[in-house]
Amino acid sequence: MTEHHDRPLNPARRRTLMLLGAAGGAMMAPSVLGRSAAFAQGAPSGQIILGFSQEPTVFNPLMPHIEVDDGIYYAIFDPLFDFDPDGQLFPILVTEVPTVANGGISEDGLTWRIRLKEGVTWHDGTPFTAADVKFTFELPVNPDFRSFRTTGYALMRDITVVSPTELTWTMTKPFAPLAGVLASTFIVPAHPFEGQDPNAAPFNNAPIGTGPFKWGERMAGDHILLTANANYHGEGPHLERLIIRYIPDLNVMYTQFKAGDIDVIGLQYITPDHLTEAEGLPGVATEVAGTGSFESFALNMQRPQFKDLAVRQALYAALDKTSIIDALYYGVPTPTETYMPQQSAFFNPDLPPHAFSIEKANQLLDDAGWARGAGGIREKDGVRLAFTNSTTAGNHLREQAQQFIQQTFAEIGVEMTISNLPPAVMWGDYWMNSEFDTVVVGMNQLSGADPDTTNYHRSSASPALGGAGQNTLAYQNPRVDELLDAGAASFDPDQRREIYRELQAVIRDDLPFLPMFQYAVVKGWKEEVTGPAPNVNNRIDSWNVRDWRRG
Amino acid sequence: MLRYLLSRLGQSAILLLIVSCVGFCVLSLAPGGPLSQFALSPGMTQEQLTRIADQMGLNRPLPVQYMDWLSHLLRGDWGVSYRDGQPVLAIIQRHLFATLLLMGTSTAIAIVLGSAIGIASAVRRGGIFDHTMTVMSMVALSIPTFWFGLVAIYVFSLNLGWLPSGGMYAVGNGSLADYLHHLIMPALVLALVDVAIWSRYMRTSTLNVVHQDFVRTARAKGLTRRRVLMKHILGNSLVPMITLAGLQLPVILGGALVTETVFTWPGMGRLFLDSLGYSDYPVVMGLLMASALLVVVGSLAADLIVALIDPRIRLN
Amino acid sequence: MPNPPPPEVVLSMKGLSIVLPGLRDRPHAVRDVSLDLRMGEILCIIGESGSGKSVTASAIMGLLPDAMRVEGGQVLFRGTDLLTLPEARMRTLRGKSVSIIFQDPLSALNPLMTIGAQIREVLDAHHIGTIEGRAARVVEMLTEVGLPDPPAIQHQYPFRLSGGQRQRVMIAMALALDPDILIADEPTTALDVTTQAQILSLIRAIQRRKGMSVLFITHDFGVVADIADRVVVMEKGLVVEQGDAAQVLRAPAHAYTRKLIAAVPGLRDADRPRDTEKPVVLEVRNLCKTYRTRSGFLSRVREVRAVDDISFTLRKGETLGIVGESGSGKSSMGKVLMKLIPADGGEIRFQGENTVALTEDAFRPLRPRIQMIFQDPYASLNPRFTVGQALTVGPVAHARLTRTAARRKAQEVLGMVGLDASAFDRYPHEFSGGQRQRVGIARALMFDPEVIVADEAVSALDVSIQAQVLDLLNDIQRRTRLAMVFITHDLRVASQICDDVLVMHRGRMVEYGPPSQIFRAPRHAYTRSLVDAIPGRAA
Amino acid sequence: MTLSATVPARRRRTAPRALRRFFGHKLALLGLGIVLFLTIACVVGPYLLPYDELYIDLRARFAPPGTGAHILGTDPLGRDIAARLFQAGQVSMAIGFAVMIIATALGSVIGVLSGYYGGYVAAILMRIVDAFLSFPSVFLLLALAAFLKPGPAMIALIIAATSWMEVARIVEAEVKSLKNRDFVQAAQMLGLSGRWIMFRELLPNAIGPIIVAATLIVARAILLEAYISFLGYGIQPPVPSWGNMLNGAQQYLGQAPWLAIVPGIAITLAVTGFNFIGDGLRDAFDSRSGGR
Repeated sequence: MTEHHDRPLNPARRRTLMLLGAAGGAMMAPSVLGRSAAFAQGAPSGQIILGFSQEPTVFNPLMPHIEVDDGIYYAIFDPLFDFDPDGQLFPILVTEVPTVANGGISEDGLTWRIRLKEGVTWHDGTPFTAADVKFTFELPVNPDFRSFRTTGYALMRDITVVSPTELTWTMTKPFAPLAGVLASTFIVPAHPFEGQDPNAAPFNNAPIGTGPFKWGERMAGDHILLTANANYHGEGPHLERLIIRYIPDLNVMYTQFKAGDIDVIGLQYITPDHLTEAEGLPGVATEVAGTGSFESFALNMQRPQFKDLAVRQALYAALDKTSIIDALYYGVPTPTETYMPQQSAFFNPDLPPHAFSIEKANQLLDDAGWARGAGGIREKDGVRLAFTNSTTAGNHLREQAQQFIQQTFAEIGVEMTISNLPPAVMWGDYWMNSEFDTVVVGMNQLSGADPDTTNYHRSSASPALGGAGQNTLAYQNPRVDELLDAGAASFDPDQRREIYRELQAVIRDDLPFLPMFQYAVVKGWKEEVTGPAPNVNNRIDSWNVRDWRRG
Repeated sequence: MLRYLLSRLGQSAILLLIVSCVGFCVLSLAPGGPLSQFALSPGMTQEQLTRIADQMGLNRPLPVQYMDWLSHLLRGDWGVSYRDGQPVLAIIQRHLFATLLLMGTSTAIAIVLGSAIGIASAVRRGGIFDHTMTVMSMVALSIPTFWFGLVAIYVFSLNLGWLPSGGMYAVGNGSLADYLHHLIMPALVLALVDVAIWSRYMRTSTLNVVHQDFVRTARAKGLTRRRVLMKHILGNSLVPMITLAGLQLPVILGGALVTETVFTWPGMGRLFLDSLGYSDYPVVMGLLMASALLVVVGSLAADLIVALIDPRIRLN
Repeated sequence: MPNPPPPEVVLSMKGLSIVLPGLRDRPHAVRDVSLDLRMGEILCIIGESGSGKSVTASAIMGLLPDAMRVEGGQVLFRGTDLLTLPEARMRTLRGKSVSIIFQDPLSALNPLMTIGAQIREVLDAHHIGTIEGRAARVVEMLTEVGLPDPPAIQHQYPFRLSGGQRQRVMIAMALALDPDILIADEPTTALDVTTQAQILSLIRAIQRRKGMSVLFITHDFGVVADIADRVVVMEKGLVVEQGDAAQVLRAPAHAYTRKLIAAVPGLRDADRPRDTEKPVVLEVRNLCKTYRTRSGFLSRVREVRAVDDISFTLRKGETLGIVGESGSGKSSMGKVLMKLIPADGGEIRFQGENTVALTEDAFRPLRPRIQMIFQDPYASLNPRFTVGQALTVGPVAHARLTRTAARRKAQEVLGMVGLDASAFDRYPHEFSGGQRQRVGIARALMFDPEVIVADEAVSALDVSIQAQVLDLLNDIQRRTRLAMVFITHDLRVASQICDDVLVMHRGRMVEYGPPSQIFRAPRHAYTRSLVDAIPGRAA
Repeated sequence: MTLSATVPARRRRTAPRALRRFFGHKLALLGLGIVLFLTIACVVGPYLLPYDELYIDLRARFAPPGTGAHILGTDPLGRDIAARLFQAGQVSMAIGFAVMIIATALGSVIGVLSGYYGGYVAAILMRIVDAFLSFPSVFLLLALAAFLKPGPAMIALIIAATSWMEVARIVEAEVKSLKNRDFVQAAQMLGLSGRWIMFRELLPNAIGPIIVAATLIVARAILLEAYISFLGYGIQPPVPSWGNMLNGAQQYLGQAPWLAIVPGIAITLAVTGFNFIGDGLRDAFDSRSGGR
């Protein structure tokens, strides 16, 4: 693959590492980067209870699933290779990560070859071979299979098992993001699916992997118990048991963490308003870590109000980001001007900075001819600057931000009504078919560390406009389309960096969404636990659970 | 008796059919759907969502979906969860156990304590005890359960550290003592309301009985007050309570939902909340049917018990 | 008044006063009541409702309601003042030395216990005998009160027994320990006349056999005449007269006693004078009504023939009495006539129409022509309507009268039934029972009907009031020439007012004829048993 | 033979008498006092306070009670809690009353129809009641709330949809027993229409139990609104209700306990008040309680 280049640690990452050091004390993070042999392989001992505020329910990683399910996959399965916190790929099931340089990928990007580790076995003792990898690549495009996604797999042709440890295939077109896709593809065994409906195979509820932990038992609605895989092919695991508890309410989850009932507070983490208190808890380590998600005030570009760039600029100027971040979010997240995480090599640091100014906002609207009408609400050509704003009901901090934004918008003659919805309604047709006016949403638009966002920003990706994808803002810009096409076809890191930096600049000028901040979350674990480490390139922090240990 | 049972079963079947039909329509016609949870996943497309929906049969006409669901149900197949592919019946059975454990404990506390308070209040109507209990039960009925639960956790788990803040058992422990340890707080919080309700009803029911002639007869026989109370008043005032208990079942289930959320108790209420949040129709429908079934069975059982106790009803 | 208590006095009440709680029409339930119950006698306390006779009985048992308080006096039982006895000591006397039976034997028995168990409880409570001995005693007692098949019936629940049987159970229970005193608080008031006669003779027989003392409370001088050795007359909490029963009946000293005795309807067996050719207003042919009840949706239908092939003719200005015991179908008969419940077969010819065949809408215009007076003066008036509203709502709804005309008419009718015009704006609860029944009659008269069906119209009233209302009905009938169907269980009342009497038994008509025939020469055995059972006939 | 019509009342169930009993009931008076106090406070309160309930001032966040003019402190957005509490009270109590009116009206009509007509009408109507009853009310609430936009009016409708059944049952039972009372037959004898008998004769006589149920429905509705908010389906911000104030306060239990204590007390007070009133009314209408 591609991103083999030196670059300085960016400030955010330095902060991450410092915090990590503070938490881990003198011991320092064990093997944050790949498979360090610094720790002798002792017998697994002890257990860790990891709390999630959502319930993992899908155990076949190729079926539709959500973020939290990944938390289980990392324990049970292995991908071929994965991203480390720096965005570098490191091998897991392969002997080396395929790149153009090492010949794993042909110059034109059309032919791929991987070599697998020897002596790896599935949890049930069956040997792991290239046939399993082939099966894993082919299952998602099986028309009878309820597959999570086909992106990337659909471009693969002639997947050939050269030997039990070697696999080759060709691509119908060059597709640089494939490495990112593969890094989040967990390899499943072929043999449990023989003669089974892949949608209903027993495997789906009792998964078998090559990962550091074996499936133990599941008490639906409460917890999942995983046990150490003594025959793990890499280093680890160091724990006898890993228990994943489901605690549906963030507040309750924090309370239980505080009470010592859970050892590591996982997905959805500690809410920022508890940060100060959590930092003061005895025997507990906390850490603020950036994530790949960013919060934005997303606009439905099909609405007449938002077709005028001046309106979008004025709304952005009237968005008091600093107050929201510092006061409501306790300074935990970092302000941003783009969708790209600041830790990414593709991040554009030169975007024009946002400045909160009611005067400027009013000026922009006055100049564009939006005059104040009835009730002080601006209007132009019969279009009132009034709209609804939605988000998932029950997210307290976001609801506070909404109400704050509502007040500042009112100051520039904009009427915003809050209309929040339960998640199942919010993210259904309402979101996918662009039935909303505006939405406050946190999204991660990257798959892994790859910068491609075709699915979110290309005109052809808007379902409301008849396309396929997640461009639910119905954003259309021909220059964006060009840049996305060029970026996906290029394997040259420098070229790609330029393309994606320009893309960010175009979008920043266009403001189809008002970028607010890059998410940072407050992670917490008991001091006697070591191992948990943030990784902005992964959706969830059990990515290195094989390294976790107790004491 | 058999005829009576058959007729009751017939009526119950119709009732369940109405419940299922209404429930199915409300669920399916609502916006959103089981697939919306995947919408924010990186790389997900509407096309892909449509494909999955087709594979799951979600794009078929509503009556077809309903008849399909119903015909499976009639064959004893409650379907599988959209979320984790588990058979709905198995999921419900597991959660039912947790709910029944919690409800059973708190209801037992409520029946014993509530009946005792109710009778004591009624026998000394207007006394200090009666007034105190009236005020206390009214206040207990007025405190939102979740609020009370949160305060209890704050005090007993966080400040005093006596009791676990949630869950049904410590994973890997699961001994009886461990279950009890986890059960105490949620059961007591839930029982607070139940005791209040039961003591009020019991008081009313007992007041209806103490003024009846046969109580006078019993005293005229020279029985002690205690014997009159235990033998004549208690039995007769419990009869309407049994019917009430049957009717109370959905209320208790609803109350358990909130308590289960606060104490992360893996019961039916929590399951319902989660399944509703994910639009997991088979499970939501299964829960609706299960709770309607519980209600039906509850009221039937109550009627049968009343019939067993009360000869007037038994022989009609 | 009382001489020093003779030695044979078992119970002596001296100056008993009991305070009524709250603001009532009088401060005392009973005041300064003194009486003696002698060994082996039946002493009757007689009085109308509210005279304090039941309170007196409760005071002896120490079972006064919590709200009532004894203000003064003594109740001496074999020299001990029961009023000052601690509860624990009093308890040992209840059931063993002093027993009581109540008016309503159904509500007085615990519905959830078998009758045998309830009788045995008395023995258990006083620790009498062995377990087997108690079981045998239960059967013995059931035999003694004349219940059929005692070994089997002891396992029955109260609701399975008839009213008379239940009262026998109560008696068995009260007598299980051979008490010295039996208090009977209106024990026959809720029973049919034939049953009443049986229970009275049972009490009398047992009393004689055991030589115990009975304090018998009643409102019926007929009963007094049948059973009492001595009598105490109470009015509004005071004893107004007491003495030997025969003497009080023959020569009552107090005006109130005289009034009570005078009001007792005697059995008149003479026919009322009648003109032969009065026009027929109501003709009933082969009328039938069957109740079908089923307990569930598939269970077998049970049929009760409440009205079974009844025919009669009612002429203008005449009164037909329908008499029978409870369950004879007489009330169903009244309701079928009024079309309050549908008939199953037969004809009711009224105003030239067969009303059985009419729909409710078609019958509605005829309703004003046939009106009804109900039994319970409390239940038959809507407590939320003033008397004026109750009277005028019908004529106004039928658009027969304007509001003002209806008001005028109502005041006129109120005068006719002997009520003040000011009654118009008052609510029913402001009236006494007798006055309310007058309102009920006034309501029926608002339309100037041709026929009035009076369903037990005087049964719920005290005897002195009963007489007044009967007079009123007679008077109105004389003035307006209306025809009346008079339904009653009381043969004496029927004999006072009827031109013809129809005797019903289990839905069937067993006898139909003028009073002279029915009361003097009954043809049917059932009629004869009814006539024989009338209390006070012996006197 | 004119009898004077002045003999005093001997019995029963009449409005003035019930009212007298009610006013003799200490708890009921206390309840009435509480409810009146809260109502007046919520109506008048906003005019007395210098703050708007929606005005956000981030500099004044988490002010404890008694800070300056913030007598009850401020919330996480620096809004005055007292102002919000009173506005929320208007919303919560309005929901309570709206639910009461809708549920009582609907329940009464269904109850009186099925009680009066009996037979198939009753069988159908009461099966519907049973069907509604066999959805646990919180289930039904959430299922509906998930699909309807939860404004105050909608919340009221949704809660009413789960509250009317009890009234229907009470009225049905009451009407069934009243139907056999003689005064109903008397009305029929007079030739009055079914509608008249149902709504003019029967319903007014069932008013006692209906009023009792109605007060308890108000109490329950206020609680249910809080439950819906707790479970995340409540009234939209920024409109305050006691339920969503309490819900938003959960996470600050340690840091700013007054956020939860203030609305918690308000809910408990209001619900207790209505419960006391209901209890008092129950005693007042209960003919037995007067003794005889």
